[in-house]
Amino acid sequence: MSRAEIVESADAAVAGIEDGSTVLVGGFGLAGMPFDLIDALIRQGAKDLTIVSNNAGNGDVGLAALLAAGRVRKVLCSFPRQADSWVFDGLYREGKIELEVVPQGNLAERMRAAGAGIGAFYCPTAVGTPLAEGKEEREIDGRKYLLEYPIRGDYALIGAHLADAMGNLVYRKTARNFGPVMATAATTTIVQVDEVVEPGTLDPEAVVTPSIYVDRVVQVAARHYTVQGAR
Amino acid sequence: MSRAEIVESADAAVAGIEDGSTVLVGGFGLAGMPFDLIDALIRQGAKDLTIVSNNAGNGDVGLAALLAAGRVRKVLCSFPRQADSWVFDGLYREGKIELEVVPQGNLAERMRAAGAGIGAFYCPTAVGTPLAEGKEEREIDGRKYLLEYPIRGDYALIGAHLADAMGNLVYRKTARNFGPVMATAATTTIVQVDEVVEPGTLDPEAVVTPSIYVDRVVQVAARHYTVQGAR
Amino acid sequence: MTTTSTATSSATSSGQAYAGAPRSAEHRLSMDELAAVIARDIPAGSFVNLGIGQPTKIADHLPADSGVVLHTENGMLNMGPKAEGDAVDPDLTNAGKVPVTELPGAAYFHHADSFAMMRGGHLDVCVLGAYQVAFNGDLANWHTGRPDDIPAVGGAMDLAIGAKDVYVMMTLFTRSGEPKLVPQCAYPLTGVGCVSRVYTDCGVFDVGPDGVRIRETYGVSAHELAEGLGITLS
Amino acid sequence: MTTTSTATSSATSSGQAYAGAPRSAEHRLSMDELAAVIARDIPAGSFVNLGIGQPTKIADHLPADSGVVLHTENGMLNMGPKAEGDAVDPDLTNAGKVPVTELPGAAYFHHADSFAMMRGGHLDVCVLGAYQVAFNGDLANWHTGRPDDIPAVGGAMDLAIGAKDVYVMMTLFTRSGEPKLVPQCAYPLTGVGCVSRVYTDCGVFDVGPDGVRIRETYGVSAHELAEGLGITLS
Repeated sequence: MSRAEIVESADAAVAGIEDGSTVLVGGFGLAGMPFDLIDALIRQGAKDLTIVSNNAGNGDVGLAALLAAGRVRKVLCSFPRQADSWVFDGLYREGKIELEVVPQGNLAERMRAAGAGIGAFYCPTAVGTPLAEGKEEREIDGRKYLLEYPIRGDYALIGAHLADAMGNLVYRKTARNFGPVMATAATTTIVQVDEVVEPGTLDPEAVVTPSIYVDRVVQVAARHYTVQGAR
Repeated sequence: MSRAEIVESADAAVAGIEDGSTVLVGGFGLAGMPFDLIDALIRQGAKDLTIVSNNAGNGDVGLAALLAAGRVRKVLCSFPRQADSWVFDGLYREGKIELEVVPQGNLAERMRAAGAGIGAFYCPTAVGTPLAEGKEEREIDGRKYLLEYPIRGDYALIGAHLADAMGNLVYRKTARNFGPVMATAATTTIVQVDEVVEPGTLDPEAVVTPSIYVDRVVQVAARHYTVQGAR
Repeated sequence: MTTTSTATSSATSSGQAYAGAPRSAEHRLSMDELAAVIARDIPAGSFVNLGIGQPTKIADHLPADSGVVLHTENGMLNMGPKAEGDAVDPDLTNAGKVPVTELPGAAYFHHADSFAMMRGGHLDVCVLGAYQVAFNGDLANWHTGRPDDIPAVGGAMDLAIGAKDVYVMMTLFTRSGEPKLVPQCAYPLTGVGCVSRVYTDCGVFDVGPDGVRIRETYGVSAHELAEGLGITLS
Repeated sequence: MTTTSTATSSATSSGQAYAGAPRSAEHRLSMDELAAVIARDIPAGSFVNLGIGQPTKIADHLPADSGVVLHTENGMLNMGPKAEGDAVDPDLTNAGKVPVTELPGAAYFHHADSFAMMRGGHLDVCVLGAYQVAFNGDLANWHTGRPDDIPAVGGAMDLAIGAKDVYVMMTLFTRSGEPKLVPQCAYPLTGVGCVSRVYTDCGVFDVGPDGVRIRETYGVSAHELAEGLGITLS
């Protein structure tokens, strides 16, 4: 990937996302959710999307708003159903959206494999459960494993705390969650940050996502949403 | 693993390492090499060791000294032969040491797999080369991969820059190299550091090796060796 | 107050002939008392993941000097108590998405590293809730299997197979009196043979390949409990 | 000074009937001149790994405003020039274990992350030295295959299959005049079909599944070069 581009608006950041794309969306609940990018994606209009994210939307904002706008064909996630997932629940029960449930660690590790050039890996999670259905099982050193394949994204939309002008990223606390992994697994990684700083400002020992994984960065005004009933 | 122990000396740190152990030794050349721990291991006397490290010793110090002391049965490494590897070269040519050459990225990824509970993984490195011999090959999405298994250590000896009293670690520059991966792959991880600081001193966002991977920590006086002809 | 006894599962137990909950319900432990029992059993200095729901109560009962380090799978070690008031930070939550705090010596990491930590067997103890646990340690805690239920697994399957010891914390009987510690799980499994101990309001059990064994009972004799669960005291 | 021509490999070339090095040796490029040619061809803003040895010279020829970011596989992006004097830090070296410096916007990472970055195809260009390159892009650069030689692969095999474009930088002929760009490698392989371009003192070649194609020549005609290498100009 060539050097990251710092763009002026969330709309510029999501320009060109095609219908039918697979989009990795960061966040664990609301923490780390790239709200401005998702709102821009709704305005941009891409449809028939496959979304890979830990949850399937919370409240009526972010991913839930994208779902409500009818742009999503399928969701791969670990935890679609929770107290505030009413948008997804409705679509799912009406048969308007596909769901593939992936254990949370496999979701992360399969994206890591995509970013790391691993063709597939044997994972002990879900052996002997309904989620093992259709997966190749293999015993290694007396333990059973399932063969898991990479999950690649055409785009990743993630939220981070700071970027330098080269695209190096740091995160804040548990808002880090899936961001660094998704950044490695997508062809084009788009990041919203609280602030863009000069190269040399971030401690090179503390950079979490090196610039090579970042394609577009936009600084947004306010990242935290307060959502009644959503978490 | 339970909470890390801060010990008083390198000798106390390596106590109990058994004959025949597999020991992961950090460092890339001299950078990150845990010299004090290796010297203590030589004094401790454990023999018939299998050593996993990027190189097979440089000059007459560190790993080279351990080899010269006749304590090593086998070396797994990526790059045994270089200008200053005379100790290893001599032992190898005399048939006194076994060698398994592992591509550098596979060395790292196989230890990562051990630490991450991955049973095995398909890797594109070395396909079609002599190092593919005896390995299972599989085509996935039109690309060929080899099946690689984890490399586990009974012990890891690594060098880091700072530890807090809980065992969280940060490194310095490229001396980081294999340390964080080896820390995850060994049953018992032993670390030498320049300084032990109070918990709360290290930035939680910048901790590279979380305390859960660390068993024993010793603060040493001077980490950098200057070795004539070695690098 | 507690009695200790030993039972092993009868290989031929029918699996359906349950006697219902013991009558002396007033002596059962509350979930808070049970949390204290589990906290007592967690070795000092352990690295521990407490599952969403009841198990989070255990943190309140760990002695200040226990040195227990809490892991939350959304990317943190040395998590502190729930955040209140000004301490609430939307960027700092536990796996249940509840705002929490950070203790000195904390570390943050991304999701792949966090689950590598679990899957790699580095956590000493994980305590989970459950719908059912089988005598052999099988766990069912993610899906009721009802056709109208939306499946959601989260990190349950990763946690189930990851920690060195997986404990379950639950009531021993459903509201309608059916045992939740059973010869074989009826609900879809979360993990196979992964649970080593089951803490309940009526007693504590070791489970695993050698079958079930009663460790302690609360307000009920081991004999009554064994009968109620269809297990044979040895 | 340079001529551009096109050739494709003859499927029936014998592989042994080499004519030796061209005579006009004085017009060949020095390794330093060749480094400048390669630097010219690396797109601005690329992420690049320069192999141990001659390829490290390329860094000296990258324009200051090229925005090229150098990766070193021992765990760093945005590596700066070789360190001199007081700037030497034993904790900061390149893959050849030579002390180097850090540029603003650098990042450090561990070995598994560094090789994930390479293997995952995130680097734009990697430039390696070679013993031999085959017309189809096979690379041999890690082992002479001599029985008394101690094998040492380092990161060569990972680099060979990792970058989007793998370039080789080498002299076209051995000291004894044998071509190093060959129908089939005689040395043990580092990677299969992984090289896309070969930069040599006598010319630049594209290699790959469609065979070899001469891009530029230095001090020798494409015709002479084709003859010397046993390839057929199309």
